[in-house]
Order: sequence, then structure tokens, then C-alpha cells
Amino acid sequence: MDFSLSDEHLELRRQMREIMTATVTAEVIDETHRSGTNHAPGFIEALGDAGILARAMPGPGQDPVDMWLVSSEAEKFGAPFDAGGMATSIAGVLAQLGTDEQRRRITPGLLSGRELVCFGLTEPDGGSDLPRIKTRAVRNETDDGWIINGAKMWTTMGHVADWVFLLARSDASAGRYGGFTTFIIPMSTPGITVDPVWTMGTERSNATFYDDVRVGDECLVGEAHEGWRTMGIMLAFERGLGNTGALTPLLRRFAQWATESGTIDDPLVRDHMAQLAIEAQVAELLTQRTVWTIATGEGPGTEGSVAKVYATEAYQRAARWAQATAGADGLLRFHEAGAAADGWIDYDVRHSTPQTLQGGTSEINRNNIAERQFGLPRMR
Amino acid sequence: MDFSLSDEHLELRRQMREIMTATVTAEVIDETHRSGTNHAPGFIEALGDAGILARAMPGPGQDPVDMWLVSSEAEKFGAPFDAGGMATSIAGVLAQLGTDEQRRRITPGLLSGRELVCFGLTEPDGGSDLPRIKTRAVRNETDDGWIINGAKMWTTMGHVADWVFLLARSDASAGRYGGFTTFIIPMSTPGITVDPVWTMGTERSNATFYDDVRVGDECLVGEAHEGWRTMGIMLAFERGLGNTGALTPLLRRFAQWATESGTIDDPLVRDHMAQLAIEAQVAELLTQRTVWTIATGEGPGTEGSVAKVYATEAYQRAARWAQATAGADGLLRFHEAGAAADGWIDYDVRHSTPQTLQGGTSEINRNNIAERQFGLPRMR
Amino acid sequence: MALEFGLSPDQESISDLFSSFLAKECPTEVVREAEPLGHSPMLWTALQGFDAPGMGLPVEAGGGGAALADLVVVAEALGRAAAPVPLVEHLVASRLHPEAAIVSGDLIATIALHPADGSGLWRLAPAGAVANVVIGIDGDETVAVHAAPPGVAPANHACAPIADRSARLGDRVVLGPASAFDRALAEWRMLTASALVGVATAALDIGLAYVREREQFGRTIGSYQAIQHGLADFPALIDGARFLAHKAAWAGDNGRVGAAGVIDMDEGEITEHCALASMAFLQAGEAAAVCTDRSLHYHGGYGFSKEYDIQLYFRRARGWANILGDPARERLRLADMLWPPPGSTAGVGAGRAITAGRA
Amino acid sequence: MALEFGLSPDQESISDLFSSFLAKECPTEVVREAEPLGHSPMLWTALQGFDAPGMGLPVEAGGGGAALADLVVVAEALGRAAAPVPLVEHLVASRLHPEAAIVSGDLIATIALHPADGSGLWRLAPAGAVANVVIGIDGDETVAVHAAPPGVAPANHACAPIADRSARLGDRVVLGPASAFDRALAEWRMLTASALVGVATAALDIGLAYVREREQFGRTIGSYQAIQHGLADFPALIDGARFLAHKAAWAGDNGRVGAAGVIDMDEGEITEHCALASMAFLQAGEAAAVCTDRSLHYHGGYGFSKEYDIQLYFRRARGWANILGDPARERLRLADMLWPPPGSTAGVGAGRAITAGRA
Repeated sequence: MDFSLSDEHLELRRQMREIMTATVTAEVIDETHRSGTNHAPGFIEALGDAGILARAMPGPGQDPVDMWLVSSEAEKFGAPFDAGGMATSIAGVLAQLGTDEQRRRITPGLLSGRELVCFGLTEPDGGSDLPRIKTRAVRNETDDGWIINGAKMWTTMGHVADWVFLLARSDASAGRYGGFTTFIIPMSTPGITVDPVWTMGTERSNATFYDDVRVGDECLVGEAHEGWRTMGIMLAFERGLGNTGALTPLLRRFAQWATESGTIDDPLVRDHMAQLAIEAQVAELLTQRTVWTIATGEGPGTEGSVAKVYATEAYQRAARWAQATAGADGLLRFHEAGAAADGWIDYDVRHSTPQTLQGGTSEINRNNIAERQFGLPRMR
Repeated sequence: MDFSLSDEHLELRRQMREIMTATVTAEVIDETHRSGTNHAPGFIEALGDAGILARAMPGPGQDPVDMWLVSSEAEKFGAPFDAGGMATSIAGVLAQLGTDEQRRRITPGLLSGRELVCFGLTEPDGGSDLPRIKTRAVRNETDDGWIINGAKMWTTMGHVADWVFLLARSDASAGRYGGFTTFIIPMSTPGITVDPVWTMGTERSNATFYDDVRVGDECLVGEAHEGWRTMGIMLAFERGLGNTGALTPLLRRFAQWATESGTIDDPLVRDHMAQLAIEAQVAELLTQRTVWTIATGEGPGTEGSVAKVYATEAYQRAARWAQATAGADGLLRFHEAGAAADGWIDYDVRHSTPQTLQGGTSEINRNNIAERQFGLPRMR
Repeated sequence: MALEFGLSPDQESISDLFSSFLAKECPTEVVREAEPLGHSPMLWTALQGFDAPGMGLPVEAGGGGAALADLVVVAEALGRAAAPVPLVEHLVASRLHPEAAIVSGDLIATIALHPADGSGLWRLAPAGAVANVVIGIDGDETVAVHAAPPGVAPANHACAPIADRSARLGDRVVLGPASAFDRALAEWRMLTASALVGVATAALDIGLAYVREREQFGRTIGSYQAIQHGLADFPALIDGARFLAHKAAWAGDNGRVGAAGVIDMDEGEITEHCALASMAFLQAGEAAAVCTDRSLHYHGGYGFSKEYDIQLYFRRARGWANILGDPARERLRLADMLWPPPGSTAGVGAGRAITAGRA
Repeated sequence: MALEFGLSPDQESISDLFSSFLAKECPTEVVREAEPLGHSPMLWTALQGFDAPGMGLPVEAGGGGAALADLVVVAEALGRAAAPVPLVEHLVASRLHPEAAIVSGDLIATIALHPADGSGLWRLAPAGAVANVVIGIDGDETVAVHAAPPGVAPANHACAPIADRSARLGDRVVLGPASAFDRALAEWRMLTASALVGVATAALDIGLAYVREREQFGRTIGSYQAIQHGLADFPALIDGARFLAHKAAWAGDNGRVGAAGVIDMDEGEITEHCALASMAFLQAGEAAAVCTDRSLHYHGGYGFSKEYDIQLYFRRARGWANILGDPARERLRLADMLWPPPGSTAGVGAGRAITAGRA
């Protein structure tokens, strides 16, 4: 085993840190909290300009260590990379399944950081049960196009995105995993509306509605009715590589508060901090292992699920412990006098809460480990 | 609500403590550990002589607070009451379902503490799935008796018991819960053999074998083929009243070690001890509530399951924490120099381990709470 | 006298009264509308309508003569409704300082949980944003300070009307030595415990309703064993906390305070009011945290959305408990009552009492 | 150099060698027969057959030249077999004191985990019951003491060959100052971590085999979601501990010790050998405890019976880890390396190194 980074990777890390220091200022972060939109255009555009989004794109021929390093550094720094993650994912999908025309028309905008894409996947009744979606794409025989009707939930960035990557049912007769089609559609297309969904995390998500949205075949991603294959590729990009590094900034912020308040001398607190440091290391090692399995072509197996469940649950526990430990000051939000770690402690509790749900619930991931890694009977 | 004990109950408690101090000496306890037989004849006989076993018998017209107090005081003291618990349970069953002849022939021996009874219920393949037992009782038409063949597992006290309370299948055609018959049989009956099963807890249990064991109708408990009804009565006696008080002696012994070793000044240890004290109180309150529901005729609902899962899991966690905290000394067994709490810490870890299994696994009890208290779908 | 785990007739009628009042006057829309301050003057006025603010005082003092055993029932109902009124704090404060305007509820009173700092500041007093009277420790005295409330709270996790208050500016009355405040703190722990039990109970009810309805993979999610088993832990947590709070009330009502109570760790017997109040507070904090965590989680993304009620309870589970400080500190304080350090006088006013027992 | 989570060809062949050797020479009957002492002289002799006792020393010193990265693989195989031989201790001790008879394994060597007490006693040294040579700290020196082993151990949870040994009686050699012992302790933590990873892995294998076979209510118990989800936590615990131990080995092999390693808590970057060894030890202790707990529980009563293998692992999970002391103490020691108290020199020999970073 080897736990070192190559010189190229160290240089990428240095570049990331330089860009974040320059573009992700306290004011920029404040603005994301004020608006509820977890996006910092200057940061993502700088990544695009430096060619880093292109390096962070997943898929064959790409270096998965680059992909991990970029999202991990952003997470450790506390820089909002969600938009970058979605853009590089879809660029990766287009690289594999898109047309040359799409790669000319859409990919450069995504990888420059200037154009954003949101995901139209989950639906109000759906949740973990993705194949249950009801959004319909009907072939319009008169003009060789499609008419789409339906509603999507949790369309994060939907209100600022240029594109939506949309999953729809195109052939209801084709069984549980058949008859899906994936599209990439301009958000400006008539018939698409966006309603805000406000969350406890103060982040804005959206419900999006599709009423007789008419699109042509240039919006198809992959073959018609083969959308489940596209989803497989995209979900494999997602699983276990992002959102496993949150313990590091949490611990840094907590240590900052503990130092200022003198709590860092309390053995009960030190005991727990050491435990969190171990959990942060474990989360990172499990994630690096996932990266390595992708690099060797062995992945993705269940390694991503293992890392995801562990890291998100550890983050949640840690945030709740940190808040309790900080007492009343841990309840105060950003900019309130005396707020523990300037309000980050309260924020982390709220922010960590959906991490065990989005991108695959802990339950679904545990099912996955039991079924695929252990070969135990599938009980759904 | 009222949390006080009546004068009669306080007097019973005083009596219990007096008897235990006199009969359950360190030498007596040592002997139970040496032999692996968790029984102190002098103690149980003294309870019989004082009429306490008769008071501790469960069933209609009996005071459930008496029953709880006796087992709880024994548990807190660390006095082995398993034999008394089994004897009073079966005496309670005979009081409800037995014949007058059985109550003359068998009950006095049980309630005097001179005769012991063991349980022949679970089988090697059975476990939680009790109706799956294979032991057969076949009606012997020539002499109006029964011929019993089969094997039972976990027949604790089987090697010292005078009687066995046995569950057998008497009519295999009668569906999942039909066709069972319960017997009370002298262990001296030809055809019964007892093999020791040694456990990690150093306690001896037994496998018992029944080869053409011939018994008459005087051994029937309740009606033939109505054994599931008998079991229902007996299991209701069992659930949630015993084995929920182990945290108190554990904490007493741990505090003894912590005081001697100076560890009691360690804030990390004090923090945890306070938590265990809360858990001990909760376990007692949940158990007292079960007692109260029985007294009011409302029980038994799921209160016993709630208390049992909580108390046994808390005991297990506590024992494992105590052992880790005591470091190397927590590994040493009874009578070894320097053993933490004279070896009780090691013992508690081993002894607590099967508590979440016997008398209903935590899983079965959680199913029970979900199904019966919450009305969620039964999924077995 | 004998073990009795049912509510007394008095408790039953108080429970019914408050539950039906809150069901009518405090649906969760009222809770939402009261955010971010976390106080509904209208609901407070409605409570005055049936003399709730003074109920914790003896009839002779113009109060309702309710026992602590009754007040824990009230506090649980308030928690269950996430009621945006500082009745817990007011009940505690009123028993310490029964001024007519406090008894009537025309003035809202609260307590400061920690002694004033060097500059005379009571940091983040619960209900400090809306209370006209704050009682707390300043130096070696217990004082009550009348002053206009700020009317705004710093933005906080629970949208609770917490605020810093001065122990010196305003109309200041000395009520007694600092130790006179001990009982109030124990009562606050006990009633807050009950309120948190109410929060946990609501989380169970809301969670059960959701998992019975929501389908995934063609089954209600409440049919999955992982969810069933997660929920099956709730009753022990909730009932344990509830019984501890009731036992603390019983101990208080029966004068089992300090040396008049029993703390016998050898026999595991604890009947001392302050120790039980501390235990109840800790257990209820844990119950509310765990039950709201899991219930929210079982909602999937919806639990996180502001539209659903579970997030209201999730945030209060933390806000109402954490205001006292790190629970580990509270456990250490409890440990000092249960196993007093050599030579200490242990605990806050209560401490060690009769200890029989074996070594 | 780049991230690589697969075993190297060297590691693969060592893993194969030890795994097949132990599968043949150390089925669980051997483990049972070696109880209560916990030592099999026959197995030790067999290990000498392929020079295992000296493998951790450079070829120049007559050893096998194995790197730490190889030794963690060996330790994991030993743990997986619950092998009743003190090879972990011997490997560590031999690297500190490469006497010919130790290198060959004719003398068994071990280390004392804590400094000798005032009377010169090393309390409960691992392998103390069977070791001919014990190395440890006495006062401000690291010493090796040759003496006849007692050959019996006090009865203990894990049936481990632990025993008190004297730091003064016997043939005593001073190896250096007390600080010379630091590396040995870190290596013992790292290798014991690997052994515990082996224990946890065995618990998973045994548990999986059981739940696949055992039926209740007409289904294999491995089909119940409660059991599936309980088992699904094992891989993170086990792999996390395994990777930490391997990372500690990598750090040690590459000289990243003390100031030559990185401990940067702001970026969450830790490449320092001693800190990683401590982390690996704690994580592996937790993994072994949790995995053996649950695996035993899923066996129902049978897990508790001596006939089944899981109880062998359950007891070693505790015995092998707890011998060092309270894990909370170990975490505090780790905390001192990660966040050194002001003015401290932190940690055992290792401590704080380069710390870049933001505030």
C-alpha cells in the first residue's frame, strides 16, 4: 500500500488551495448563507479557467485521484463545490454517452464553470425508490420530438441552473428498469417552472414542474428508453466520492472555538476530539480506497457505500456532539455575538442532517452492502 | 404517580436483605462459580422457609410487587435466584392450570426451595422460533400414557433439578400454534439424560435428551394439545420482570474498584458513571411500570419488552465499558491478584453477553414493540 | 402508598385541559408564525385566561395550588405542542418570587441558568428576550431584576426567545442568598425534562404517522425492520425520562430534598429531588435528541424541509436542552451528588443524603 | 508514488504464506487446546521453521528483512486465526534487542507496556507468562531482562499468556534511555491493531457463515434487515482500522516519525507514524469489540457456548486491546499529539510535527 500523493496531485492540491484562498472569502460564504444558494460563481469559474473542472470530470481515461482531490479540498476548505460536482458529472456522462454535437454545444460551458446544470431525478413520491418516477416523456410523432410532463423534487440549483439533466419514463410498459429516457434540457425551455423549497439547513432547494415541455432529439442523453443505463453511469460517479470529508473542517472549527473558550483543556472534550480525528482519518482512507478501486477498474463495488454511510453518520454524530458541548453558544447562528465557531457549530448540525439521506440513504446503502458485498438475500 | 413502597413491601425488602446477608456469603458465591451451577440451596431454602417463594409466585391474586421485589433484591445483592424464579413460575402455572393432585404433590416442594424445576423448551434448531420444536409426545393407547422423544437445549439447572417442565409437539397436524402439550416430569424418569453445555460465562447449561420417556396423564400440565396456552401464561410471567436490575451491582462493584484505584477522581470516568446511574434508574422505573401494569390487570402489554431490551443492552454496554476502563486488571478473573473488583468486572462482561438473547432476543422484543405497541406490519 | 404509574385524577384533568387547549390554540402554524422569536403573546394571553401563569403557587399566594406533579404534566403538554410560550421558566420563577403581576402573568418572569458574569451579565437566559423579570444569581445573592425585555433574540437553532440580560440594570430586588436559587434550578431541570419528553413524544407520533403512510418499493416504510427497530427504542427513552421527571416531582412534593431524600448507590435507591431532576433532564435531553434525529431521518428529505413539522421538534430538542450547557458538565455535577468527592459538600444544595449500604 | 490500496507482491506472498500455514497448523482446536495459558509451543516451533521470529530484523542482523508493511500483514493473519503465539510481541521486542537467540526464536521476547513500578515490577506484560526476555522501561532506562518465564498466567478473559515480570531480577541489560522504547510501543500498537483487525475479520466471516445457514421463522436469519444492517457496519470499521495500520506501517517504513511526519489538523493530514499507530490501535480495538459483539449476538445462545468459535474471538477482542489500559487514556495521549497542550513536548517521542495551516 502507498498513501502518498504524486507530485502532479500535490501541485493540483496547491492550485486548489490558492484558488480557494483567493475566491472563497468570508463575504462569498456569507452570501451563500444569505441567499440559500450554495454556489460561489467566482470560485467555480476560476476552477474552470484553470482547467481543474476538466480534470475533475469522472469517467474512463480520467484520473479519479484528481476528481477526489478537487472535491475533497473544497470540502475541507469549506468551499461550495456542489455546482462543480454536478457540472463535471454531467460532462462525464456526455463524454461517454453524448453526441459530438452535445459535447460541442454543452460540455465547454459546463467545464468553464459558466453554465450550471441541475438534476431532475427524484420525485415527490419517489425518494429512494427512483424507478417509481411518474414524469412522462411521450414521443411526438409529428415533429420527431418529445413532450414531457411531470414534477421533480429536490432540484437543488434549479433556480440558477442553465441546464437540467432529466430522467423521465418513456415507455411505461417496459418493466421496472426499462423504458426510461434521460435528457439534458435548457432550463429556459417553455413549460419549466421552479418553486423554492426552503430547508432547515437554510439552503434553498426546489420543486420543478414540467408542463408540456417540448424538446427535440438533440436533448436526448444516450439512446431513447435506455435511460437506466445512463443513470447507472451517473450514479456510479456520485457514490462515495463526495461529502465524506466534512469532519475535517468541523473539527478545525470546533478546535478554534475550544481554544478560544479554553474548553480545549477539558479532558472530556479532548477525549472526544481524538475520537473525531480518528473518524476523519477513517473517512478519508475509505474514500481514497474507493478512488483507488475506480482507478484500477475494479470499482465501483460497495466501497462507495461503505465510505458514504460511515462518513456521513460520523459527521452527523460529531456535529451534534460539538453543538451540545458548546452549550448555549452552540445554538447561535452566524454573526451573533459569542456564537460558537462564528456560527459554524449550529450550521454543521443543520447541514449534516440530510447527508445521511441525499445521494442514497444510509438504509439503502446498508442494504447494498449486505446484498452485494455479503451476498445476503435481497429483501426489498 | 407514586414511587414509594408500602410498609409490607419495605418489610419484605428488609427480610430479603437479612436472609441474603446470612445465606449468600462470599464462599457460597465462590461455589457457584466453581461449579458453574448458579444455585445457592441455603438461600433458596431460606426463602422457602420464610414463605417468600410463595409470595413471589406469579399469577392472579398474587402481588406482583412482591414478585418484583424478591427478584430485584436478589439481583441487586448478587444472590443467585434463577432456581427460585423457575420454581415460582411453575408453581404459578400449576396454580392456574394444574390439578389439585399436582398442587399437593409438586407445589410444596417447589415453594419450599427444596425441589428444583428446569425448563425443557428451546431445541437445538429452535431458538426464537419456539413453535418449530420437534420433540414429540405420542399418546400410548395401551396404558393411557405418553411416549416422549426429542432433545432440548439450554436446560439450565437440568443436572440438579428434580422436575422438568417440558413442551412437546403432540399433534403435528394442528398448525403452527396447535398441537402442543406441556408436561411436568420427574428428572429421574427413565430415558432422560443430561449432557453439560459449558459457556463463556463459565456457567453450565445442559442439553437434555428424551428417549422413549414414558409418563402418565398425571404429568400433563393443562389440557393435552393445549400447551400453547400454558406457554402463553408462563412466558407472560417471565417477560420484563427479571434480569433488569444488573446495573446496580455492576456500578457498585465498579465504584468499589474505582475508589480503590483512585480512578474515581477521573472526570472521564465520573461522567460515564453518572450516565450509568441514570440508566440503572430508568431500568428500574421501566420494570416497576411493568409490575404496575400487571397489578392493575392492564398487562402484560409491551412494557416488559421495553424494559427488557433497554436494561439488558444497558447492562451489556456498561460491563464492556467498565472492563475497558479497568484496563489489564479488568481482564483478570476471580481470586487473581489485582483483579478489578475482585474479578466481577470480567465476570459481568461474560455474564451480560447472553442477557440480550435469553428470555427473548432484543430483535424479537423490538419486533414485538413495533408490531404490538405501534401497530406496524408484522414482517416475519 | 404504593407504586403507581398512572396519572392521578388531578393530573388527568390537567393533562386533558392543557392538551385540548393546545390542540386548539397551538397547532404548528402558531409555532411557525412565532418564529424566529419563539414567543406568541396571543398564546400567553390565552394561558392567562385560565390562570396558568400562577398555577404553581399556593392558593394562599393567589396561585392555583398545583403540585410539582401537576406541573410536569403541563410541561409535557407544552413540549408536545412545541408551544412558543415561556411557561416553564415563568412557573419556576413565580415560585421563587410570587409578585401579583407575575402570578397573574401580566409580567413574564424567567430565570437565568448561570450566575451573572463579572460585568453583571446573565448570558443567554431562556425567555430572556421576552421576560419582564429575570431572577438569578449575582455574586452571592439571588436577585430579581425588573426591566423591559429586548423583544428580540439572537438568531438561534431553536428559534427560542433567549437573550442576554443584566443582573444590575433595572429594578433590582434581593431575594436571598445564592443558595436560595438551588430549588429553582432543580425545578427548571425537571420541567424542561418534561417539555423535552413532550418533544420526543411528538417526534414518535409524527414519525409513526409518516412511516405508516409513506411507501417505497411497494411497501410502507414502516414495514421495514430497520425502521421498526429504530422506532422500537423510543418508548424506553421517552418513558424513562417521563418517569424520572415524575419521580423528581414526587420527591419534591414529598419534601425529599437534600438530606431528606435518599441517595444510596449501593442499593441503587435514589429518592432525592435534585438528583432526580438532574437525571430526568439528562435522560430527556437524550430522548428528545435521539427521537427527533431518527424521526426526521425516516422522513427522508421531507424531514429537512421547512414545510414538515418534524424539523420544528428537531431544533427544539437541541435548543431547549443545550441552553443549560454541555451535558457532560451536568453529568459531572450529578456524579458529585451520587459519589461526592472526599471532603466536598457536593451538589447544588441537594447533594448526598442518607447512604446506607455495603462496601 | 501514488495512492495504492492493494497489497504489494511482497505483502501478497507473505499473506499467502501465513494464511495457509495457519489454516493448516492453527485450526481453532489448537486455540482451544492452548487455553488457558494461550500459548502453543508447537505452533511457535513451527513458526521458527520458516524463520518467522526474526523476520522483522534486517538481513544484516540475521533477520528476514521484512518491512513494517509486511509485519502488519503477518499480524492480521495471526489475529484471524486467534493464533496462540506471542509473535506480535516478539517481533517488536526483537527489533529493539536483536540477540541471536531471539532472532532465531529459541528465546521468546516480549515488551512490558508500562514502566516498572516502584518495586521494579512490570505489571501484566503481554506474553509475560512465556517470554524468556522482557524489554521495558525501568526508571529512565530501557532494559532487557532475561529470566525464566513463570509458564502460567493469571486466569484472564482472553486466556492470554500475560504475567507480572520483574525488571530487576534476572540477567539485565540496559538498552538505552527510556525514550528508546517509544518506537517499540508504537510498533506494538500498530501490530496489535492488525491482529485485532484479523479478529474482527474472523468475526465477520464466522457471523456471515452462521446467518446464511441458521433459519428462524422459515427464513435464514441473514435475510432479516436488522441483522443485515448490523453486519453492514463491519466493513467500515474493519477496513478503517486495517488502512490505519497499513498507513502507520507506511509512515514508519518511510521514516515519517516525529518531526519527519506531518500532523496538520487544519487540513486533516496525518502522516506521522506514532499518531497513526495510536489511531490504528484505537480503531481496531473498537472494530474488534463491535464485530465480535454483534457476531456473537447473531449466533443466539450458541455464540455463548464454548463449542462455537465466536466466543474465542469475542474474548480476544477485549483481552488483546485492554491489556494496554483504558482506551480513553490512549485517546487523551493521542489528543496531546494532535493538539499539544501549550508548552508541552507532547506525545510519546513522536508528537507534533509540521503544522501548516489556517486558524
